[in-house]
Amino acid sequence: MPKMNMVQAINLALREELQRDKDVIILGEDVGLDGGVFRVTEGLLKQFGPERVVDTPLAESGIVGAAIGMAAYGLKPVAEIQFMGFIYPALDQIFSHAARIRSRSRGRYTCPLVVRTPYGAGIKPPELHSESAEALFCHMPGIKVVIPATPYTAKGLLISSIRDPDPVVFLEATRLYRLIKEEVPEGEYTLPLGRARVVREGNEMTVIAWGSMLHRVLQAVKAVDAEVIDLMTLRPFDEETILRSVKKTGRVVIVHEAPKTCGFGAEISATVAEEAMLYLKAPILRVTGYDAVMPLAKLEEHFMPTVERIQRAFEEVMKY
Amino acid sequence: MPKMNMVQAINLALREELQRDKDVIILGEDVGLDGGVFRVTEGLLKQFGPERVVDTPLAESGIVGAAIGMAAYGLKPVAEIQFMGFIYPALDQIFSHAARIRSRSRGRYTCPLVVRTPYGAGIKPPELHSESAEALFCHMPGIKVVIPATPYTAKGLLISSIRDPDPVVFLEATRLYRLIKEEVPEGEYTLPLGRARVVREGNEMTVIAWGSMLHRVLQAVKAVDAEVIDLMTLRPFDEETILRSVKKTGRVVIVHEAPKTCGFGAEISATVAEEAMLYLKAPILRVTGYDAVMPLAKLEEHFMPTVERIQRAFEEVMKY
Amino acid sequence: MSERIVNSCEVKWLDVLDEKGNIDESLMPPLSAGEIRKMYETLILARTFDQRALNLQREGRLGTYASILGQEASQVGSALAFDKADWIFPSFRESGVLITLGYPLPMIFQYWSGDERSLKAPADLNIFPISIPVGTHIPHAVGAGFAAKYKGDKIAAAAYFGDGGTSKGDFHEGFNIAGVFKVPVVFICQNNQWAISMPREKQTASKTIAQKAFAYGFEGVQVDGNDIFAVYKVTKDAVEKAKQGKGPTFIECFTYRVSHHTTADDATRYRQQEEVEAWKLKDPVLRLKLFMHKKGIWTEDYHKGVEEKAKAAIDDAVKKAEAVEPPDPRDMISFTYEKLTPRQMKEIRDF
Amino acid sequence: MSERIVNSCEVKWLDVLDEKGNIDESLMPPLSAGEIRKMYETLILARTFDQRALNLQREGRLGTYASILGQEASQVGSALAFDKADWIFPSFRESGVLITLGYPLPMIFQYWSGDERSLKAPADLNIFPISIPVGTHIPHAVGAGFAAKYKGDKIAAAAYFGDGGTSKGDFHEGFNIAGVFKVPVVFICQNNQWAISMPREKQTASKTIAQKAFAYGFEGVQVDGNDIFAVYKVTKDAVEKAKQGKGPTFIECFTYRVSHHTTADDATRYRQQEEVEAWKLKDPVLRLKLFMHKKGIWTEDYHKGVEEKAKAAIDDAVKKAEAVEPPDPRDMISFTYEKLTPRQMKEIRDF
Ligand SMILES: Cc1ncc(C[n+]2csc(CCOP(=O)(O)OP(=O)(O)O)c2C)c(N)n1
Ligand SMILES: Cc1ncc(C[n+]2csc(CCOP(=O)(O)OP(=O)(O)O)c2C)c(N)n1
Ligand SMILES: [Mg+2]
Ligand SMILES: [Mg+2]
Repeated sequence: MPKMNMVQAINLALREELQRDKDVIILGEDVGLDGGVFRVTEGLLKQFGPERVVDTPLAESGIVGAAIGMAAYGLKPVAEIQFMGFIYPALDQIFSHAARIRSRSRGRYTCPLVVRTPYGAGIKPPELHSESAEALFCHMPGIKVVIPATPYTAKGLLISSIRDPDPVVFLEATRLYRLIKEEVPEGEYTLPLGRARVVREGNEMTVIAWGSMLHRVLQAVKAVDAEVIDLMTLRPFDEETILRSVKKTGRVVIVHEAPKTCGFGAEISATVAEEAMLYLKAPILRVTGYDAVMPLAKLEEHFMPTVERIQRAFEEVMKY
Repeated sequence: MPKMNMVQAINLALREELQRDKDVIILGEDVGLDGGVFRVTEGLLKQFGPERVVDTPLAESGIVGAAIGMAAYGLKPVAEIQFMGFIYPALDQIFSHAARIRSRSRGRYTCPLVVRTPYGAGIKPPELHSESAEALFCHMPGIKVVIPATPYTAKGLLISSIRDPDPVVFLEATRLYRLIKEEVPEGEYTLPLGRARVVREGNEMTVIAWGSMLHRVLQAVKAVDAEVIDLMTLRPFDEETILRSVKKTGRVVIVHEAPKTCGFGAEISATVAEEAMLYLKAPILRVTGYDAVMPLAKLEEHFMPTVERIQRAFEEVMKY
Repeated sequence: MSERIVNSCEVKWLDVLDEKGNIDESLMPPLSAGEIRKMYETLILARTFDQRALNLQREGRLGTYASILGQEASQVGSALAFDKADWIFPSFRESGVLITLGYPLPMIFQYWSGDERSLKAPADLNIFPISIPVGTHIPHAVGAGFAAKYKGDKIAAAAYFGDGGTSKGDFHEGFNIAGVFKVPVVFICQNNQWAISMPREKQTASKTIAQKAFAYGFEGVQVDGNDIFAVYKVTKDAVEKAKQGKGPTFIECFTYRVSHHTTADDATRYRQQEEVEAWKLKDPVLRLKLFMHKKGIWTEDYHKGVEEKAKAAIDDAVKKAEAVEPPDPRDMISFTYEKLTPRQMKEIRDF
Repeated sequence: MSERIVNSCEVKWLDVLDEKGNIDESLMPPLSAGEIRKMYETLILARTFDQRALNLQREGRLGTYASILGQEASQVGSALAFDKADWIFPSFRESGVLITLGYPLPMIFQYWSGDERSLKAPADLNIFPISIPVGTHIPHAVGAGFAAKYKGDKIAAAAYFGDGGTSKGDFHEGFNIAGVFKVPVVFICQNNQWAISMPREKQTASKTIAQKAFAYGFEGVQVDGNDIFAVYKVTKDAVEKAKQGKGPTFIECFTYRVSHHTTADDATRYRQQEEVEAWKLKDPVLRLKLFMHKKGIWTEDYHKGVEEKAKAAIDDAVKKAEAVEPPDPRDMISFTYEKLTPRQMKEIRDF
């Protein structure tokens, strides 16, 4: 089986879905001839032509808005937003329309749309190229949110997202694009949305992460008996897997890159505090980015949770 | 002292600030001649003229974007967005710019901007006129979020918001606009941002709410020994007051109108689970809107937490 | 080295039928007497609907309602230019469009009483649910047109919006994308001179709204929106053009909102009654009536019959709308996704 | 009843200086020899900066950098038309503008090495921090211009952006608001024919970008962006006009991005080298040089001196930039609000 990095795995998923289903089309800035600024869509224009791999004007709201119309008409558009910081102008289309077309039309129209965008820090880019704003989408009914942490899961989750009848925001950690290689099968396989993955079994604490932070967590847990959960889908999220683990371990540490306040860690913590309070041995800790604007290159590394900060949280919960 | 409803109290705050400070200006759709669709800005055009009470074209991103430029230049703009559902097109300006001008320019430029908008259900309007999306703003560093629940606090908080050197999203519950009257002093008084208000003292549980839900909570608590906190400022929120109360009561119920997942209740719950776990006697419960799109008139009442649902939560926490 | 003109544009105005009911034969679209009667009957139906909606609202039997009074010719005339296969993206002030396209009348009442089920268009109509956020549906029409072109379907997409809608960023992004990809779409602006309290001259400094199309490399035309023949003609041409693969057209229907913005509004706060009175003289229904009278296809009897039929249809629609069972509260949750989420499965048990 | 033209617009093009260094005397703005030398020297400084930035990036001493090669006349020529009191809102590809306005050179290097402190403009310059999200700073310039007018300050605001930026909704909303309120603002589009891999013709279907101003009721002019005299002239006129209360102007500088989009980009993937070569012949610096040579104010010696001075200034700037102490990690938290929040007070203890 070929070893692939995440860029290759996502590219393969797109390629296979384009091939399988004529209703799948790709659109976005520089996705065609340029193959996307991260080369995720490399070669797709050549293989599928400009009708299916569409370079658009520089207009994020227009891109998502047009994709909503395409999806309602019967296509399965996969829109790329070049960096997550540039999805903000499309929030109105995502919140006011993509999320609501099904309920507004009582199922007459749907929005089988995927919005792919690179997120998170790690490549020392200019401002607004390192956002980790997943929680915003998790608050909005009608939207699904998927964040893969590995090439293998990226492919399976992206295929599921494309086939999903509802709008999915699919976030790809820039930091991971070329960081890890693993075996990724060619040909169809899917991973169900809404299910988490227990990456490592353990008994003394449950550590929950997604995307690039999963890898920091895996570095950090080496010396502790921790169960590690890769959440993969944030909305709807896999409460069952989390609660099962928490009931076993009694301790919870949640790690994310986004600022702490109202990050998705809050939702996980609140869910545990609501559903498994009696099993808890220790405070639920969140290790997160700071309540601050993501800085530029020189301070970038200081913003993200470090292995040390994560380990300090482990020590803290083990005090109980 | 005159008795006023919230519309009058807010109008008075605007009037007094316009009078006190020539740098304060008001802008938005229909805020001038029409006095705003809720008449909150009634009479201000006549008193202060079209240079200071500015009817704008129908362009929310442009309104907020221009207001950011005005604020940087030295004015203190108070922008009105007609309904919270129409703030989504301005999220990019709020998140990418208003929130960051200070940190981006290392303090050279600031953004003393208030964005006022009516929020929440209760007046059976068309779609997107009943949003309660406060949590989105609470996740964004650089923004402050204020939600008054009474005419008196509305006036004091709005004056503080206008004078605050950072951008404030000021949310006014449409349901409350004309619901309650109370004594509101003419002349200057301010309430500090970031401080909650204990509305009712109690010992057996802490109930936290804001805006229109506070009044449902006050109806619901009649038969229980509950401490009720009106949060007033959601970002930055008053952890101290909450934790002090929780440490006393050991039980927490949070009530909000927004959908549950990733609502601001999650942040409060997570903060308590992090900081006061050992004091807790019961699961932390959230009584919230459903994870669904806010419905139109015929189903509106079904969406919001009812007194019965809130009381059920009280019974539930009292089981422990 | 030079100072020279590198491009220029002209904005065309069209009217066919004047206020006295005279037409310019050379501009008149080919229409049979039957078709003209259909126009008249649809105008009357639309106006009857509108009056009834206003009455029902006053009686507390309907929620907030946005009147189309004065705009009937813009709406009916343009809507008649579309086929059932075309995709229509309306805003909230398009009852006349919906009626013309055959949207079930009871459902239109149901909508204004706050019932989402009314937005589920019948299977044979490609009508998108009404967009409440102004102008934001423009890119949807562009996307649908794009998709139709991609699939080889010979249809047109259309977006309806107001003069206020032209100030929105999505107007710009949608128009620009439509121009670049020569999408088969017709943009129809109901310039009714007001956006709530904002008069047209303060909404934008451009002399016409139609000229905004020049920015996107396609044609914009201003048409007398109270002249049903002119509106029909330019829309028909635009629809044909779209179907021939010649790209988008922007139509500005120059008309007037005779009533308040909605039943929640009081227009006397911000505009002069003289202005309203002047526009009432340009009434689109009267104008067609005068024309038909001259042609001998309008009589008092004919008119009475039309009105009675309209009234009966509206009576029936109101009865049906009011007989509809209230919606199931579970509906508000169960249409969020194709399948309920685990959390929603718990939530729905509240009902 | 009629079909008639109700409005029209013409888009003007201006160039003064041709590729051989000849000028049209009748169009030439009044400039002393000293001012012309200043232009040349600033162009050379900007180009020297650009080359050095590209080199430093290659050596790993700078982060991603966006070259201005080919656009120097557009940037320097326009920036020279402003006073210190004017408010400038740049995008990321405006090093030439910043240099012309006197932004400290070390800070520009510091910016591209990823240090926010460089965006704190010196107190005597009203330069807003660079906007990374394309086009979204246009409304800021409009707001600042609005505020200046409100306060009675006789200044102009200016926004710089690219051809790609004209597709954004904020371009539209900002332009429209500027037109309605006759804001003293100058909009300067650096149409360098590319937005990363998107060629100008696919960015929008309008023949010129300048014509987009027509949609907002004010003037748009297309100018040869490689002709520093023409750029200076139209900008100067626009600035005067703004200060006289006559409202906004839109200037399209027709130029070319000779280099890659940024150092992270490889333009050979999407464009033909011939196109680049053809544009190199239109080099803005060469053109001014030929003119000055003809006028007898350019000699090899003079040029050498200019280059050396530029090199020395850049050497010094690099040295200073690289000597700057690394930022304090606490900075990333402490500038979020005027005062730290209680939560931030805890967070900042991590450092
Ligand atoms: C994005 C957005 N902002 C504000 C509103 C509130 N609002 C509803 S209708 C309206 C005016 C619309 O004017 P126009 O586009 O001319 O349409 P008309 O009402 O005249 O048909 C406004 C401001 C809205 N619905 N959507
Ligand atoms: C809103 C937004 N979308 C996407 C990007 C990514 N991006 C950076 S520059 C660029 C192209 C800009 O083209 P243009 O406006 O012509 O300016 P130029 O780079 O040619 O100077 C893109 C797409 C961005 N910075 N902002
Ligand atoms: Mg209107
Ligand atoms: Mg460009």
